[in-house]
Amino acid sequence: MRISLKSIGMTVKLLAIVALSAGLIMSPAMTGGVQAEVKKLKILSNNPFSGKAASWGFSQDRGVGLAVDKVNQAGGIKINGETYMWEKIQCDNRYIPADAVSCLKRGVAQGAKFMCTLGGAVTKPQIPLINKDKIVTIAAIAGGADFTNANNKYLFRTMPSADLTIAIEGIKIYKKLGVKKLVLLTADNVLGHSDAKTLKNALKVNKMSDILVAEEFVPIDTGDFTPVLTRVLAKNPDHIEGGAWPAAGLALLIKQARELGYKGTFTNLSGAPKVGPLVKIGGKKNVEGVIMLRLWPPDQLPTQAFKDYWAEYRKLYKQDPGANSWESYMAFMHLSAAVEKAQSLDPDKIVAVMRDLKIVSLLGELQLIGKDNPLLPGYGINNQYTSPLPVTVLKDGNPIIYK
Amino acid sequence: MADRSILRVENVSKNFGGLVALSEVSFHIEKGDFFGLIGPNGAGKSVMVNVISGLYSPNKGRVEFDGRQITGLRPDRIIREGLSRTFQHSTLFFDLSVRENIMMGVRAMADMGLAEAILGSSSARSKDKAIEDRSQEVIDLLGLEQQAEEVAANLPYGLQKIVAIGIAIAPKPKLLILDEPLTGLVAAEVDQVMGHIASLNQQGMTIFIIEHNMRAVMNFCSRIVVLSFGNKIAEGAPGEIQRNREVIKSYLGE
Amino acid sequence: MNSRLAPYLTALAVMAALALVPPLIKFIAPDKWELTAHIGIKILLNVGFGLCLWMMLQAGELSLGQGGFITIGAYTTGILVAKYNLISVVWLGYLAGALAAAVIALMLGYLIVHLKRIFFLLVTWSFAEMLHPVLTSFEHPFGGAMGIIDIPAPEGLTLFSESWTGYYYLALIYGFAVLWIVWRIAGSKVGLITKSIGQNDTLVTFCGLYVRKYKVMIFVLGCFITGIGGGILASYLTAISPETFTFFTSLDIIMFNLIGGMGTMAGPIVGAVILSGLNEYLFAAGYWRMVVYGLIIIFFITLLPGGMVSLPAALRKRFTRKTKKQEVGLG
Amino acid sequence: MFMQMAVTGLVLGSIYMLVASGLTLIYGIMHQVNMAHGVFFMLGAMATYYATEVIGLPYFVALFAVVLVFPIIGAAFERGIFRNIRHIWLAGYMATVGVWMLMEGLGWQVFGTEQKAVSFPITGLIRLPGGAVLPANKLWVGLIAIAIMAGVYYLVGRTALGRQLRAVEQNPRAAELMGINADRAMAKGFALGVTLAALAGGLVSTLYSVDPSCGSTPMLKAFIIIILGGLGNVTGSVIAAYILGFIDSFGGSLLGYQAGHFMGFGLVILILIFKPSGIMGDE
Repeated sequence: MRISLKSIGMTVKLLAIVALSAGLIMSPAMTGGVQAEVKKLKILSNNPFSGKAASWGFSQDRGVGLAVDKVNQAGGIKINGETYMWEKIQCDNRYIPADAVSCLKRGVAQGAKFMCTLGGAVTKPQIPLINKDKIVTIAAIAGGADFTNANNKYLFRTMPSADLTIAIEGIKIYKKLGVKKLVLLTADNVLGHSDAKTLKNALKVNKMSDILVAEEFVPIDTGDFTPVLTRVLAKNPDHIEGGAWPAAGLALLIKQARELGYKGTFTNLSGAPKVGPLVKIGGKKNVEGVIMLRLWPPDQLPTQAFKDYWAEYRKLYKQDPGANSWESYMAFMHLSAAVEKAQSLDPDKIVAVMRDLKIVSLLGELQLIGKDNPLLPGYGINNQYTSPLPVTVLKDGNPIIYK
Repeated sequence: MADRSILRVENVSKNFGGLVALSEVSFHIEKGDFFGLIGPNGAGKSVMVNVISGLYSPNKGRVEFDGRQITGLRPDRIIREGLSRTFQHSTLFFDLSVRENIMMGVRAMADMGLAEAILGSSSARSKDKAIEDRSQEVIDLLGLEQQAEEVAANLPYGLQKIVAIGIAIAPKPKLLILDEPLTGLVAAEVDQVMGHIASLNQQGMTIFIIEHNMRAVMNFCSRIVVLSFGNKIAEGAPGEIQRNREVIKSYLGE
Repeated sequence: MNSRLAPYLTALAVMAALALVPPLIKFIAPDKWELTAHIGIKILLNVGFGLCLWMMLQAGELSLGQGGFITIGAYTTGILVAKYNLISVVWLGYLAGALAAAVIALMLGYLIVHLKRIFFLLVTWSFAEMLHPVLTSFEHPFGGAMGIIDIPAPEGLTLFSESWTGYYYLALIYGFAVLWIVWRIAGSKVGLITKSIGQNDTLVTFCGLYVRKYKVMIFVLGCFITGIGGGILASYLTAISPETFTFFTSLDIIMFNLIGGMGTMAGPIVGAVILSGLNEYLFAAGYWRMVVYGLIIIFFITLLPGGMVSLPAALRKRFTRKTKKQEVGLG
Repeated sequence: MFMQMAVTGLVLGSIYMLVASGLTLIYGIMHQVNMAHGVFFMLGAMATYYATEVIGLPYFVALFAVVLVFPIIGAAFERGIFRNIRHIWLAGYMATVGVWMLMEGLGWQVFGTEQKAVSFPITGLIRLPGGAVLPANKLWVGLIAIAIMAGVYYLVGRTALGRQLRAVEQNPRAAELMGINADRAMAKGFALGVTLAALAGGLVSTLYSVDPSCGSTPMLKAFIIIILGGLGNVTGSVIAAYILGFIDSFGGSLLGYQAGHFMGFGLVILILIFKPSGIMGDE
């Protein structure tokens, strides 16, 4: 084998370049982190900041951000006489499960002991790591006992699970509307599939299984639903449950169904889409009468604290807050209070305190339920936040309280 | 057939759509010949070479090489039968050195497997050595020692033509087909290239040359075939061809 | 020094230096170790992917489907070792993943190898895109939209007190194994044939070589190696889903070559180091990531088409030109 | 149901045709696969949104403004980035990817993550025989798409600009010898393609929603179409657009969404393997 002197030189140079670049890349990892006047508690915001789910991600991130600022402005929290300030670090998971795992690994690597995240699809693969590294997590997930159970001690659910929304409120609404032919048309992701499971279970328990005439799953970035609507409308449904959509998806779904002559009713029990874009994109007339959960009408906010929060959010971001912004705000306030009460950074102690701690927040008393609760089968652990759950209906482009 | 012919072209026709490029052309080349193929532009000379070397398959007719029918074979298989060709526009691996260019022609290249290349087994080393030895032989033969490590693109045009011939003769072919090897060369380079070709012929290699340069063809070839508009219009020794009225007519027009 | 051994010794030295990184960082800055390991793992795996593509690029064609082959490797491993527990040894799962990628690459490669340039790019891209609906549609065996979770770490990785170190060394071995294989091929006669095909495949045919065979061979080998990397990634991430490796994964692998430079083997390595390092930092930047990416691509395409490895030469040229101008000005 | 599927297929086909037209034109003239197509679609949609919903212009005036402004934007991109590198196919491809990433990234910064809507001025529902219905806005967008396509045919086939573009397409060097400035002709071609993309964005986005990534799905469809139709073959892409429209409509209605998606790409691979020149290509 013949190797010229030139090629040896090349190889040496090549490897030198590699070594140098590797050093450069890794150097930031090795510098910094010496200044320790104020101790930091880091919470990782592992959320989608781009892509179709970005509006959910920002909503959650901003909710936590407002809470972090609030706690810090009040002087942080004191543990054993030392002051800690919260710091939120962001990581864009693009609503992709593997990216979310990557983000969590990055967060752990950066010293985050707390996390907020959203979406069953992206949370599920993180669970083994959350349990292993004992990351106290507040997450907006709809899925039921798959997430909240005695094995997942560190995972707290900020939003009402599908067991509360679909299985209880949903069935009530269907009964009230007198639904005879129900179609589930939801996103082809984990949230959609888990909603479908919960819905079918709930229908079975209530002996209503025969009303479900079709279930369809389409990708979350679908723009034209006409083909799939043609398929389901052939079954003459009188009610469509659009489960896991952000505003634009739900709006297009409703608009195009109306365009195809659908006269029945709509519910959206788990997506909590923003009303503004929903009305804008769907058209005021089309979205009239859509029933949704977790949304508060801006003029019917129950407490002064919530009104203040709403006003502050509007001032900062020029738009109304989404449901998971105040849900995560409240959950973080609770988490922060628990850390201070535990007087320890030991995750096990913190979560133990969290389960019993009750605080008053935006919507009144906030607490955790789940254990021995007949409504939440199989949870066996108090890791589900509860607060009043509004049912709203769109009237003239505005949400008002249903019933 | 126990004749001395190495290449037999029998009734070969080739159409492109409605265009007839070759019609019923037959000729044969004998071992050791210095055979020429001439004809005006568009006569179908290059098509003929491409049919023989398997780039095109003929619509009709057959090509036999060294007693074996080769029509319909893949080009690389035909080459491995012992037939080499060069291309009209000096075609080389321009970013490779002269030595690497010539190595590419060596027959043993085809035997290298991926695994032995990675592991560098003893069989791979012996094949490597065979390839390197043969390419050195060719370089010596063509007098390219000085330029052996130079990148082909940097060579003067005449030398590029010689390197192309080097690639073609590296596998020790029985028949070497040269498609217009003299195009674009100045007089001194023509002599140099033709000198190499003639000496290859003297060493026993059968040469089949397609050329425009009449002087070179008439000087060196032992037999010549003339094509015009896809038809064979004459065949014979240079002297006969020069006197042939059909040929003169087709070249000069009427 | 024996000239044959020199490159090996250099490589070994660099490898040893990189192998010393974990204890070193754990000693100086233990709290930074996880982040360093995470970035190091990504870089080393990406070096492997980049080199595989570079090897194919030598034959003249550019695949925009490498993300698809990572997916195949990862999914095969995941399905076999996690979802159905058909294979109890994770290492064999990696091998199975690589074989699956190679078999699919063989079938696809045989069909598409006659396509050139943009057509080859588009067909490999379409292939990778087609995987997505397939994976999403079938709960069995692909796990549907949810994908596959709880993919275990390979045996032996438990020897290390924490998995970061284990994966770091695994990725280190992978990266250098790929480097070794690609380097061996590039220096061999097969490498010469590959390079020649990239320059003039007709002439290669008329050297008596069956171009299709070599192109498919390189494509299959590249995908085999990429498939192993997919398996390792599946273990490392512990969960994979149809969206895990996207068009952007494939694009990144091209960009390693683009940013580093395609001319030499150093190109994809440098590119992978820079871009995957940068990528990890840009995660935190969130939505600025796309802007930075776009600017990087445009910068390299328009101002430094030879990639990072051509930077010294480009600077030298710039510098000398300037001094010459000055001389003229002075004269 | 059959009628409805056929109508949906026709509407989708017209929309796809419009989205693909700019892409196929740019490939036809510059032999450049324009990965930034979706971004120009998005910019067109955003421009229309700002002109109508923020400034308050009537919709068609806004569209007209798009037609006036985007040739300049297209020409600027051509001059600034693509002109010097267009002879290297990979550089051209990657540069368009760069523009795509850059502009979409900036889009998220500037426009935010909230989806927006532009409403089409004509509303209502048209009932067709066979129980099928067709929203008036889709009908009009489809008709405008066909009119624009006719315009493109006229422009390329019958005008001086078209002759220049065709000459440059066939042989840029020969075109130069004939006194055509190939650079300028290509800039015009690129500007035309960008304008068509933006126009498609302004029209099609009224049916759906507007956000910084709203161009990616249409672009994916456009790519399938131009490959099926044969790269650069305008007539082929028109036919391919309707084929894909029917695949999505019938496939989506009968087999479900993912099946349609799979079939689209499957067809692309088959076409590329067995007939790379596309359904209308010769050879």
